[in-house]
Amino acid sequence: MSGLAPASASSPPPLLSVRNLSIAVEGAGGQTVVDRVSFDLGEGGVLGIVGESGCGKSVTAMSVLRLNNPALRLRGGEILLAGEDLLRASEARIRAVRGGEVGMIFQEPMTSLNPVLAVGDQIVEAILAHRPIGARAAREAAIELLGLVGIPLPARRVASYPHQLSGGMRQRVMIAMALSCRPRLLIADEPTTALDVTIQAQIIDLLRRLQRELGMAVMIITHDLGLIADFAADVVVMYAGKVVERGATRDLFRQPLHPYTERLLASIPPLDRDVDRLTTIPGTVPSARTMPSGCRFSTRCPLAEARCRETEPPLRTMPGGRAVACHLVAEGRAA
Amino acid sequence: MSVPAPLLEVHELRVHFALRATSPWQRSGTVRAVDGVSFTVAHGETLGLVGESGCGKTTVSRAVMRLLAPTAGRILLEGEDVGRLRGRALARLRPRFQMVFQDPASSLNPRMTVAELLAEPMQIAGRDAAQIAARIVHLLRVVGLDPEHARRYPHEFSGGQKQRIGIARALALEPRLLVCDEPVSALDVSVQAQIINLLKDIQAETGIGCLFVAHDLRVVRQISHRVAVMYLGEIVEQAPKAALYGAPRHPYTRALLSAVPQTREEGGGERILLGGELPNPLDPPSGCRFRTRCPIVRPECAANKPPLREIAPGHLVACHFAT
Amino acid sequence: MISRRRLGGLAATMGVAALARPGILRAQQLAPEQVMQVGFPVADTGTLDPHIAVSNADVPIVQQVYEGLLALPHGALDATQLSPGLAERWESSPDRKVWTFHLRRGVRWHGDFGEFSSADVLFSLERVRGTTLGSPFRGTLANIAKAEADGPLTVRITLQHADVGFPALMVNHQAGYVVCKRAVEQGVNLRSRPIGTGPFRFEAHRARERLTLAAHDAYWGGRPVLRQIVYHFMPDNATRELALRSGDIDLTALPARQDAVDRARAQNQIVDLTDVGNLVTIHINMKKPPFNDVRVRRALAHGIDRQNLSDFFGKDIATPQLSVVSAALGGHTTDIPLYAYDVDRAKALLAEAGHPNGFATEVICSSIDLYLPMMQLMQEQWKKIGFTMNLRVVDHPTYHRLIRQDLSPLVAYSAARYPTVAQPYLDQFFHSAAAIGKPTAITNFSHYGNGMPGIDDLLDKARYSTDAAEQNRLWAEAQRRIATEVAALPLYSVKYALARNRRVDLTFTQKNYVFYGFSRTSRLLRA
Amino acid sequence: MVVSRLRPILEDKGAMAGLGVILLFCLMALLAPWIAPHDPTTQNVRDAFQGPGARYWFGTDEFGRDVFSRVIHGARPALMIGVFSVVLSVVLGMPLGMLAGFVGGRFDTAVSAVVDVMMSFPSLLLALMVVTLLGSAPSMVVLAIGISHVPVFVRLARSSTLVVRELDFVAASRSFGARTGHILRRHVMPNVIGPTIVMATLGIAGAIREEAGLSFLGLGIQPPAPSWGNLIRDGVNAILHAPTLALLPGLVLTASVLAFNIVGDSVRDMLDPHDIAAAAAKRDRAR
Amino acid sequence: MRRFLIRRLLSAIVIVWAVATIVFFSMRIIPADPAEVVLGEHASAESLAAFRRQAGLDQPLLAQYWDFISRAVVGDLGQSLVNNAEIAPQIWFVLPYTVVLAFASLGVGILIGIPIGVLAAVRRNSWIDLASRCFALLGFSFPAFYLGVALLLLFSIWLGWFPVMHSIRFGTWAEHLYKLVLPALSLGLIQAAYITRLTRSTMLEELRKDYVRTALAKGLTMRRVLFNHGLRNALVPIVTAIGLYAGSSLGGAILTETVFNRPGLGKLLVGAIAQRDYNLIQAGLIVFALVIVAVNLAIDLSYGFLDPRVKHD
Repeated sequence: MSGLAPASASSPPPLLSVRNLSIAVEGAGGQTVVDRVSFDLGEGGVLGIVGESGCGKSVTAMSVLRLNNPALRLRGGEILLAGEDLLRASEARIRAVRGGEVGMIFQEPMTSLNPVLAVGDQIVEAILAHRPIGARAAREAAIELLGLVGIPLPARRVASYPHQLSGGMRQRVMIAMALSCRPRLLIADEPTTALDVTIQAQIIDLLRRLQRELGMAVMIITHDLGLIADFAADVVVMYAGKVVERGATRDLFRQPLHPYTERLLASIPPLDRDVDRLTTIPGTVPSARTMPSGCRFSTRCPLAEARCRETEPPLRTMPGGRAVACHLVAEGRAA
Repeated sequence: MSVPAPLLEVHELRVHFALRATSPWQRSGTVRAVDGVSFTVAHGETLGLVGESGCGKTTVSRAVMRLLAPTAGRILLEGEDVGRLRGRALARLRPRFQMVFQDPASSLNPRMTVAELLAEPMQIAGRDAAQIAARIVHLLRVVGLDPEHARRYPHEFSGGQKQRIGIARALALEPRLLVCDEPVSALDVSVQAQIINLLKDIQAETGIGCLFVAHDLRVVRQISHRVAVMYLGEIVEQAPKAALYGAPRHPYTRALLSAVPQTREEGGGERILLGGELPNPLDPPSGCRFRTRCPIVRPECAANKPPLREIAPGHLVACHFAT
Repeated sequence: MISRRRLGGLAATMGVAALARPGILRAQQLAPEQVMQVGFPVADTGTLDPHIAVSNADVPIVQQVYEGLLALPHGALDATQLSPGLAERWESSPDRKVWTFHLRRGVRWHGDFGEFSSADVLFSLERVRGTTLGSPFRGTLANIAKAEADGPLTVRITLQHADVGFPALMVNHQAGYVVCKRAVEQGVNLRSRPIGTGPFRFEAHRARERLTLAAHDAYWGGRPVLRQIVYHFMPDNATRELALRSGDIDLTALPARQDAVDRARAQNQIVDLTDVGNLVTIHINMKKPPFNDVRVRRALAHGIDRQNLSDFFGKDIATPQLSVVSAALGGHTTDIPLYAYDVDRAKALLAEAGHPNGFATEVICSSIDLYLPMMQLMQEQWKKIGFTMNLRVVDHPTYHRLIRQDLSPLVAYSAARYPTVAQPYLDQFFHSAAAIGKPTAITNFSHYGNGMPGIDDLLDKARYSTDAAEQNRLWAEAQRRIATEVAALPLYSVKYALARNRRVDLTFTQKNYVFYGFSRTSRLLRA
Repeated sequence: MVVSRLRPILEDKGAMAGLGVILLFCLMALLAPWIAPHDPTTQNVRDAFQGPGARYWFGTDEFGRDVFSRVIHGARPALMIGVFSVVLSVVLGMPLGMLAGFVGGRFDTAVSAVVDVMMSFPSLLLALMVVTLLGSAPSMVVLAIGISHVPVFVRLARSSTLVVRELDFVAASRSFGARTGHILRRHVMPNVIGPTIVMATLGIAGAIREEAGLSFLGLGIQPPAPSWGNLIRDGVNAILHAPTLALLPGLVLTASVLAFNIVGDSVRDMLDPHDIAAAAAKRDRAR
Repeated sequence: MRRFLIRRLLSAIVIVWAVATIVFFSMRIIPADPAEVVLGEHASAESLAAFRRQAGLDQPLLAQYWDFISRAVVGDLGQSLVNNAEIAPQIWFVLPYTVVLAFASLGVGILIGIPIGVLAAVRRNSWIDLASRCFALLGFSFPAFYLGVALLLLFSIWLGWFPVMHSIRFGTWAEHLYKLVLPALSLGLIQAAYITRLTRSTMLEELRKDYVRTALAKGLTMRRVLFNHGLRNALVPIVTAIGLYAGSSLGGAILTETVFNRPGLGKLLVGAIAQRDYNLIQAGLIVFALVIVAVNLAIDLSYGFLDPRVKHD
């Protein structure tokens, strides 16, 4: 694969650079869940990774902090954080990165918080793991953080347990925890999926505000295309473990190049008008058993040709910083 | 000629749950999950019931299906009060209303083959074996599956296919009312569209009435004729979908619609960000239940409960200030 | 044979001097702590009321606390050698119908119950004779016509029938114990809190753990050497054996098995084998088919291999017995039909009785060590003659209930009776009045004499006979009849094997009590 | 996940060994009269308390009976009581638990209360009481142990039912008009039976152990019939001079209990009773 | 909380009453009575009748029942039928022994079981995991009484390190502890097996949970994640199970007390059953029920401290 261009021409040199990341299920012949994934995220940028369930987006995100299930094994590639390869860093170093330079929030705020510890203690714990300050100061900092993420009465809420908080509040606590050491990068793995739409809007609003105020980079993983359109500057679309398309969000939504991206966008039911029939993508995401040899989308692609089923299209950089993995697009025959 | 009874008429439905403490640290009380909900579904019509989690929409669907006993109110199916029936009398009516569940992984018994799954309702209804076998083939075709699949087990199918099986099973008894409880929320977008299309096709073909419960406003718009919005156990607004989506009157509906992440050209109107969270259903606010989060709240909202009133033909709103 | 006639005279010549006199020891030869640790082979005591206590769990303790008017020799149930107890002397009218006892002065009851007097004796006699208490020894005193006091220190007892052996009943055993009238009147429950005059007084009882006796320093015979006797309840054989080895206890009872005796000896412990104790018999319900056929009963008798039994228990332990009156009792005879061990003869008898292929019967058996091993041996023996005895093993209390409901055709029973002559034993087991099912039932499991000829006539005649020779003749005749009819199968008598470490100096010979007793002078030596 | 389903080979070997041992014990029980070198009740008083040796592999007891033969015959009551008592507790407990879990309400409250009371008591104590009341014939021992284990199966069936009851396929079946009996049979039972089989296998182990405990206290199988428990009890009485009399039968007892436990464990891993719970948990998770 | 406690206390009373009633009536249908135990071979119909009269056993059943219940309510457990001793002091004497044994064996179980269980869960499929599973399997395959016998034989008889039986002389506390070692081990090792297995499986389950990932993502050390997060959560099911097993471990105590000839509630009860001492059996079972009800209540209350989720405010 050649010419890995920066995700956006205007952004500064990448803070995070994922190169040729490949991850497979442990054991010989284990299914490859992430296949040569590459993308960059600049300092202070917002990158969205989008795809349907099982496309490998979460695995990719988890790999940054090496938090994947041990049954998943790295097959190759590197993840550079400001030039340092996290995949090969020492245990101590990766611990320092976790919660230090890189913060992370997860999908389920209910289960992602320890149910038997007060939320304040969980934040304090994160602070103490990285900053050489006393317990008292850490507690002060925790209260401040809770205030920062918009939790009312933070001095009282600091002693609450997760179950005493609503879903939105819990996610705010998660965010406070992830921000406790002012990370340069925040990874948000489906941060609003478990939340109701009104709460979801609050959280995205909060993330957007914090990203601007703190000037940190955010990598947001979601299946919700709307969310990406709303929030991310750049977007990576994944399908069956591979990046199929990459580019600036505005461009990509205005003119999706890859047939998958295009169809995916089309299948979102519109909110502002009625359609008789929704656009669909026939079939289902291939499983390990049914993974086609050529383009992985070929089984469902309306434009697929014989070639698509035989050879895998490389991710080709297009003008304007876009990159697409499709034979037809490369030849200008699609989209 | 008298006006025919609507397919489904729900009147002042209430479902309350008693919470009993199981440890010394808990408290008990009554959750008013559904508190006075009324609506109708006509033959061949789809009513969308939307709301956020905990608003009671699923409870409504389960009460309509008589999987829960209503605390009060009437549920009339073609004029017969299924809310009060029990035992055999209820079983006799069962074939007329069927349900599609949210999670096909849980609603299909993993130990039964597709054929067994589809046969079960018909066996219970006492159909004979030959009839059942023929109908299984037919049903699989209707939902776009290969009759060959009848011998397989649910785990051999993808999520979308499982939901097709679920729909086929719900159709087995040729019901007149289909209650769908979040039938596509467990599915990926691309598959979701397939199922929505399928449901629409079936309705067009059979004229079945449908109560469609979901939290996804996009999906609800595309499948419903009319939409009711629930908040904390009550319906706050109910209208034909064009009216509801085009000119929502209740502040909650407006906020809900504006909170949906927008793609591309949709990105219109001003964002209304609701503060706070859903109140504890054990202890709902007085007066208007939405007042704690309402952007246009006024003191009288705490004192008086706004009635659900018709402000335009077929457009009902429960807000003092809606016009 | 006991010479009853000599008893009175002999007793008159005995005085305090007759008490065993301990050798004089220098102080350093005595152990500094005179506390006797006893490994008591039961789970717990039942009742410590001397007029109720019958079991091996109770009697050895009662015996340390209570006394009678006369005293048996220490460690022996020998009515021929009575010595003064609470009575200093005694005499009878020439017709042996009126007995006068002159009581000891200054005997103090345990605790604060004052001095012993004739009132206590009369009270005790009435207590046993009355029906309220339900003493099992009531029958023993049936011959008493009246008992009266002549001042605080004299008691006169008038009998209905002359009885030369009467003093043997007024001893520190069973009916003869004297209890404290005042204590009972003050509401002391003698079952759990015994008040006696003996050298040791009751101190404490931890149910199922231990019972402690302490020295009664005001004992009329002098201050006891042992300060305390602690009975640790240790029903488990191995535990006791181990405890004796480790020195945790000073003395205990061994299982009635030769190997236990041999091991104790090998461990340099003193083993005391008491004289013949209980006689083990199997009573046959003569009313139940097929046992109502005497040929069947005889076949069973021929099927008994007594050698096998004594092989099992060991030569030191089991002594084969041929008559239902054991060799240890006065009146025993072997001039009876003896059924030699003869499998063929037994089979022939069974065939004759219509069981050429043998037969099977369910027999109820107690699970305790006294019965279960023995019955297993008998089961094997009788299997050889074609009699299949299916054992239904039940726990001991259930056993007692079931056999009293006549539910088992064969009843194994191990017993000894006092006084050690044939009469009480024969009365309780073979008199028709004692037959199971009657209101007066005791332990006549064979129903012998009940609705069939028996030996009631002989027993009634012998009971108050003053002619010893005549008595013996009657008893012998009774044994002959029983043997001929095979109402019961006498098997063997067991000796009790007791063991102590060498520090224990009883100062007398342990002869035929079921368990060790202690005298005022018993002591512990320095190891 | 495919990986987690592939069990390490070592474990399968363990399960196979366990099965082998169980089979061995079954054979032992079936063929006892033919494979035992001596008659288990034949006495040879002069040979009492022989140590283990060529003639008597496990030595002899106080009657000179061959302990090895008695151990072999002891497999009969052990297996019989083990299996029958568990069958009894399953037959009584499973339907009751399913019904209580499914019907709920007062019936459930009542059943649960009784179960709680019974669970409060050590099952050995319950068995002890039953045997005391009814006697210690083998059938009564089966009854005693069986009854004392009923609560375990009631609870298991009830809790599995509570999980299954909430699953949508039960709701679906009810929406077709299915009656309780049909749902219990068709949907609940297949999901309850797996964990029940696991528990039953482990229950056999427990029942064998309990029978031995009862016999050890002298309240189980009564001599001269040999049972492992009363062999140990007899052995303990002779523990000073013939320790193998208690040790060897005890080892055999432990081996059989172990075998059932191993197999029970493997069955548990294979059936993984968590899958229902996992399915239920998954349902709550919106995508 | 007060309402809950009242409800629990009421149900405890009902449980104890039910136990007492069931035991009372069932004890009276058995085919043996204490009179025969006490009077034994000399029992005559007359003396049996007298004994029963004195013990009140000749009263109508309901009268006996009423007498028993009305006394029990005020804490009077009556007297032993066999030796007439007051029952309450007997139970008070043995109860501490059983409680101490239960706690000691639980201590052994926890001290061995939890660390091994945690270690096995962390090093899943390692040799230590394999060893822990072997230990667990062996542990609950060993009948407690047989383990007791084996320990006794090895440590007391062959090696002579520990005393063979319990209560010859009351000694110092050190001596008491010394005598406690073997009984506590023989019960404790078996409990350790249960706790090991339970800890391992709950830890495995907890370690799969999302909050562990969160804790790791915060940059915490593995040890902190294990103990502050994993084990803290795993304690809830572990404590529940320990409570559930409280009954059966007390059952193990029955046999252990018998094997080691150690005073205790279990041994008292077994003896009482053997002697058909109704009053003692009733009293013992009531106390047993009380102990277990108390344990369960304690465990319910402990949730409030172990698991903040059960507290609603």
